[in-house]
Amino acid sequence: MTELYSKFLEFFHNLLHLPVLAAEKNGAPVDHLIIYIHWLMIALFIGWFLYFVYCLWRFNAKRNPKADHAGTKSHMSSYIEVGVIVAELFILIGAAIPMWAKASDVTKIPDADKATVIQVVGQQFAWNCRYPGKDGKFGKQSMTFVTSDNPFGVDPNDPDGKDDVPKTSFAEMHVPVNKPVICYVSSKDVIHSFKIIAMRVTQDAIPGMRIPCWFEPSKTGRYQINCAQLCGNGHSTMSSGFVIVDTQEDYDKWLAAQPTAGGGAGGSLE
Amino acid sequence: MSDHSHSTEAHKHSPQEVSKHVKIYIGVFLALLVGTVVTVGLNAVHFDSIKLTVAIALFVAVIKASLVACYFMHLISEKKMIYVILGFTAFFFVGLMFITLSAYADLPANTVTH
Amino acid sequence: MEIPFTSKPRPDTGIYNSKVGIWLFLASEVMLFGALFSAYILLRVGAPEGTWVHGLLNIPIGTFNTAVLITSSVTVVLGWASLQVGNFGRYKFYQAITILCALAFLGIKSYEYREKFLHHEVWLNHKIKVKHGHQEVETDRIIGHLEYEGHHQYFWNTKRLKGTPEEKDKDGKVIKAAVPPVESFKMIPDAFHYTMTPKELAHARKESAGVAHEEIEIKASDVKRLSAFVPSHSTYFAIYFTLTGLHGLHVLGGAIVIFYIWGPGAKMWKTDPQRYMNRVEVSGLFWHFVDLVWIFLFPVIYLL
Amino acid sequence: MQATTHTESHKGAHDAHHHHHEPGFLQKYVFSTDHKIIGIQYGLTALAFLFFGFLLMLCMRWSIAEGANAAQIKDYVIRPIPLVGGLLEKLLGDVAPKGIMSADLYNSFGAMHGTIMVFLAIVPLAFGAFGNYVVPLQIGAPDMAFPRVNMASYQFYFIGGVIMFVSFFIPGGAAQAGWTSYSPLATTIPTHGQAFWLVGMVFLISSSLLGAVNFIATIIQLRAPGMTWMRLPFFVWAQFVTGFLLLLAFPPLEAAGVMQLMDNVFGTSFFLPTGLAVGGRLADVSGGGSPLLWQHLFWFLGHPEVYVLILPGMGVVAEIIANNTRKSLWGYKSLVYSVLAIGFISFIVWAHHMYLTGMGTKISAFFQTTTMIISIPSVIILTCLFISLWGGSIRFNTPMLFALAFLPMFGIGGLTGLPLGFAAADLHLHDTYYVIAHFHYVVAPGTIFALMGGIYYWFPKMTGRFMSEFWGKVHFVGSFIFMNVVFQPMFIQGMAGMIRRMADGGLNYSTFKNPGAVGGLGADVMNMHKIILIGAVCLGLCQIPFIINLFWSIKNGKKATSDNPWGSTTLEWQTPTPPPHGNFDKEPIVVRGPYDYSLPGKDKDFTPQNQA
Ligand code: HEA
Ligand code: HEA
Ligand code: CUA
Ligand SMILES: [Cu+2]
Repeated sequence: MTELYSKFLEFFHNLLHLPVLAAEKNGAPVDHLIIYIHWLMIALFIGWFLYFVYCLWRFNAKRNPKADHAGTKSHMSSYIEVGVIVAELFILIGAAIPMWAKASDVTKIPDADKATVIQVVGQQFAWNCRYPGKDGKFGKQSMTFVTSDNPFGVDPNDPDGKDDVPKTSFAEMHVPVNKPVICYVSSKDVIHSFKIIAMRVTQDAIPGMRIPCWFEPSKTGRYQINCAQLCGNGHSTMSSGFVIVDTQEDYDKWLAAQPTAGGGAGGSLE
Repeated sequence: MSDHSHSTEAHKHSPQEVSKHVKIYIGVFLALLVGTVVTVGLNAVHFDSIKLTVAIALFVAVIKASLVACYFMHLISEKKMIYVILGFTAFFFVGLMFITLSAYADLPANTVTH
Repeated sequence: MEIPFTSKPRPDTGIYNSKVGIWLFLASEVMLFGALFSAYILLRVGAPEGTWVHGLLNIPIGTFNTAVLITSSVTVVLGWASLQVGNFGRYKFYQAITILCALAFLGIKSYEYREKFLHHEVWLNHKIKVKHGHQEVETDRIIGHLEYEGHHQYFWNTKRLKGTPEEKDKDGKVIKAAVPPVESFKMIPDAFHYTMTPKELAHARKESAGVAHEEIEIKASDVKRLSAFVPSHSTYFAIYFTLTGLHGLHVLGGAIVIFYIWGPGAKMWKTDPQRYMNRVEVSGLFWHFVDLVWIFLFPVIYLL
Repeated sequence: MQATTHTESHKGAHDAHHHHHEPGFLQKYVFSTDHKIIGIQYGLTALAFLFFGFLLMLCMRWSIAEGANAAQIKDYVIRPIPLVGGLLEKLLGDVAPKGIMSADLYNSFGAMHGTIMVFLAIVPLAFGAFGNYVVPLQIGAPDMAFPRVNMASYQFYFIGGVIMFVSFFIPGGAAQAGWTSYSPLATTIPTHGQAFWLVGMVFLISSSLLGAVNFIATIIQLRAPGMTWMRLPFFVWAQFVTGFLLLLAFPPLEAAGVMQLMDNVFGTSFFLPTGLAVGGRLADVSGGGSPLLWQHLFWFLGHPEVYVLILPGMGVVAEIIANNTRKSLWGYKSLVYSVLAIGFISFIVWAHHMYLTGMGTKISAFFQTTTMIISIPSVIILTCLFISLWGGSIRFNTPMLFALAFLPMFGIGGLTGLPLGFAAADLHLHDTYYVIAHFHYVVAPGTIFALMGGIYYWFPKMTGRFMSEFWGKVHFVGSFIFMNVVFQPMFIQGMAGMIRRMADGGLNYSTFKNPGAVGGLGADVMNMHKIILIGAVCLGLCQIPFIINLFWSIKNGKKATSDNPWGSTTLEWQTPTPPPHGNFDKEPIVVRGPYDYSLPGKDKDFTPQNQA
């Protein structure tokens, strides 16, 4: 039964052209929500469409030369219509409630200490990111420190910042598999939108704000990062970064090899 | 045209009525001046709580505004249609102010501004 | 067919056309100023430390201006009441006061604007000593008048210090003369700063009353930012000028309409007195609304 | 027919009354205060802008399709736009080098396509043109309540349009920040297009505000005797609510526009936060502003605005359906209450455009709820229209075909609004072509079809002649097919992750370019660009019969045999054709509801509102 159901889901996944999903935990609820709503939409559409076509056929002027002033008078049919409206209301509102349960799943940020925390900063027209380094703490920061070579607005005097691993205008951003990734997204110039289609994650990057979003990659690989908000004439070229999902070991190795803000190589969180 | 017009005579008030109104206008005028002085005076006091200061200042302003609206603009004895229009407006005005502000107050957990 | 209810009210609604029109228009005005007020609140709540200006406006003048506007409001309604009893002469008199008040309001407002444009704030790269009241404090931000080559200056900003090169058109003719860069200028500092708490500020103001200010020579190379009290100075002045400017435009517009009805348009009193009274009433409603906006503006931007 | 005879005599009377000041051409057609002339002015200007907006879009679709093409040609070569490429280079200069569309030009065209379509084409056509022409007639009024304000409102619109149009030709071109003009982008782009956009918008907003005041006052005050609220044709109700939406939603955008203008011209920081580093330099601004404030104020207008785009269309469709099913509308009261409910709720759903800007769970729950709630009155309206078909005697003339097609098209557009209304689903769909497809289904095959139907329907009233039925049907069938060819694939593209406002059609993250990466656009998705381009070109071609038909029929169309050729019940058909200045010779007295078709016991199958 459940297997049949998941086949069914998969069928709709393909029918709707939903892209590959590489983050089961946070992405599946999104996909399912989209699929459920489309069931509702398809059902409503087909129901009404059949009725519509029937009307056009049954009540065209040739077949029915004399119209009935009030239309459906028989109580039966108006009951049916009222029933349909009530059902529609019910589905719209009733379906909404369980769907929210899922929606809040998607937005509830997991614990930071069980996750990989990264800062992401958009700029025209590239992405920057920053890892907290060995101590697991980011250096203090404030928008007032933002300059062209300090996209994160890091306080230059804060010792916590020395072991941070910044990657400016990155081509690749590495994360470990099967562990939540929390991205604090912001921007230093205009509004961008940090989107990884395969992870079903999107968050607008708004200057002056640092907003968390999360995903949990469930497959290693190389995934496209996009900018989904118009940000100027290079908007379309800003879909040029990638998330590389590594195994934990590969990730640790990679991080250890990265230069830190204070000079020297980085290191894993542990 | 005939149909609507005969029922309404000129829209004038009697002199007694008007002189009564004039008294009210003068009264409101004085009240507004007093209100202004009160607002300025309160400001000199410097309450410790900024919230209290704001609340009092706005309270006085609301009273003054209602006086103007009710008496100078005759809202106190206006026709229903005007109330309906203003009712809509009030609804949307409150929506605009209240929802926008609450949107700012409710950000995702751990969001940092500035 | 002619358009009905231009002067007499429609029986079932009880109002004439232009009254519905003006109330609808005022409804949209409510939303316009409502949006600006909510912008004000958000900017104020979101202002970073030390950027929200307060206590710099001239309260006595603002209070006086408020009284002027309130007076104009009562004369409008008194003028209308005079028409109701057929006293055209008294109406003319009251509306004349209204128009004068409107002009006075605008005049005073312009004077206040000018005062602001003459005032400057300078953000310095390092701290210097200034007198606040009797106290000497160290600060890197001073407000006050700016003097250069013996004159008070308007509208100066950081760019002005750097000067601008000559501008030539295609044929090499000079279209804009070069402005030489500034090496140093004088500030006559105020004995207070808007970053103080209201209490401190009032105190410093009181203490410094009558005390002569010493001029401070400031090198352009020490300046991080310089700005007159113009909209770009801070979000406070941005919203201050936007709100009062827009309100001022309403005052101007209202005054023009009232003047038109009072002067050139007064012929209608002879031909269609009912419609004339309607016009006076409708323009009055607009005028009261302008007054009403000011009633909120005044405490919000002058006092809070 | 009785109406005709009494017309003749009254035409005479009218002329006699007016002969002492026969107005000149300028007075009669350019500076007219007659609502019918103003309506036609609005209509022609708006249609011209509709066409212009479409041409912009054709250029953009070429640029997008080239994205798909370039990968198959070697070295990603982009070819110039055929036919107009050279012209663009001549007219606009650097932004169209060698007739190739630069990203700057793409963004300009995109922003202006949205702006023109919404503010200069559909609103003026639906509200300005149809509202002006039809509403006073339908309520039995001699004109609008404030005819000179009405003229001013058209003139403001015209000036706004000219400013928008001129902005294409200034150095750097027109606004580039999308029709939504999000700050800080709108402020940091160094060209002056945005300032023109804002000034143009101030004029357009003022025009709409004047129009809205006028419409509402007219409907409240100038209804003929006996025309009670519940006897108003549904079209009038729709316009009434539309008027309120414009009246109360536009001012906040006007305020926001003024603030953004201050940001752009006077260097303020209303929408600019502290610490902005643009183009590698710290911006020289005070900071302290809020980019989200712009979005709130924009969408506070933006959402009611979309109902401004659809409600008049629904009104037109209701009129046409009642007339061509020859029966009363089912559930007139539910229709009225639904349209009022839409009006109310549309003011409290705006932030569903902003789910991804960082919104707490409480606020997003609020907006999700209101968004779901607002779809209910839309469902009720559609349901009523559907049930109205039952028991009818349906005539398939051109207006009716457009009106009928509106129903499933709006259905598709509306239903696809539902997944967007859920924050979690919107996470994936936001700013993709799914959104583009959603709203184009409501505004293009939706509203445009409704308005096309309206043009065919009221044409005989305006001119006394019909438009050609045959060419009308050709226009309909072609438009119907190609609208779907254009917009249906966009759902799939969007679902597959195609992001909007991409000058290269997403080439940069297609699997053509990055074969190894997951989440890029596949060849199937990219190749749909070409189908859409062909569809869009054909869609344009299908409009040619319409344009010719429209102008040709004014003089040469089949003559309408009476003042009421469709056999309609509403008042606009109970006047002479075309209606004289002042509309009615004798004030109509309304004695019945708007849709008394096929009343039992009557010999005709329609009973006009002013007949016992
Ligand atoms: C006329 C215009 C119009 C209309 C009517 C609507 C109607 C709706 N819209 Fe849409 N919308 C837009 C125009 C419109 N929208 C535009 C222009 C944008 C994008 C702006 C931009 O970003 O640039 C947008 C974007 C937009 C978003 C933001 C998406 C995003 O950016 O991520 C959302 C989210 O909630 C949304 C939701 C809705 C909903 C729930 C409705 C509901 O009101 C719909 C209710 C209708 C129904 C539910 C249909 C009922 C029909 C049936 C039941 C019958 C079935 C029919 C047949 C079988 C024949 N819309
Ligand atoms: C009312 C609104 C409206 C309408 C009607 C349309 C109509 C169309 N739109 Fe538009 N569109 C928008 C509003 C609208 N659009 C908005 C708001 C955006 C977002 C902009 C942004 O990103 O900021 C957008 C964006 C947009 C995009 C996405 C661009 C991008 O993201 O990069 C695309 C892509 O294909 C598109 C296509 C089309 C097409 C093919 C039509 C067709 O349906 C057009 C059909 C019209 C015709 C075929 C012309 C008919 C002409 C006549 C009948 C002429 C008669 C003339 C005389 C008699 C003089 N539109
Ligand atoms: Cu960054 Cu689009
Ligand atoms: Cu919306």
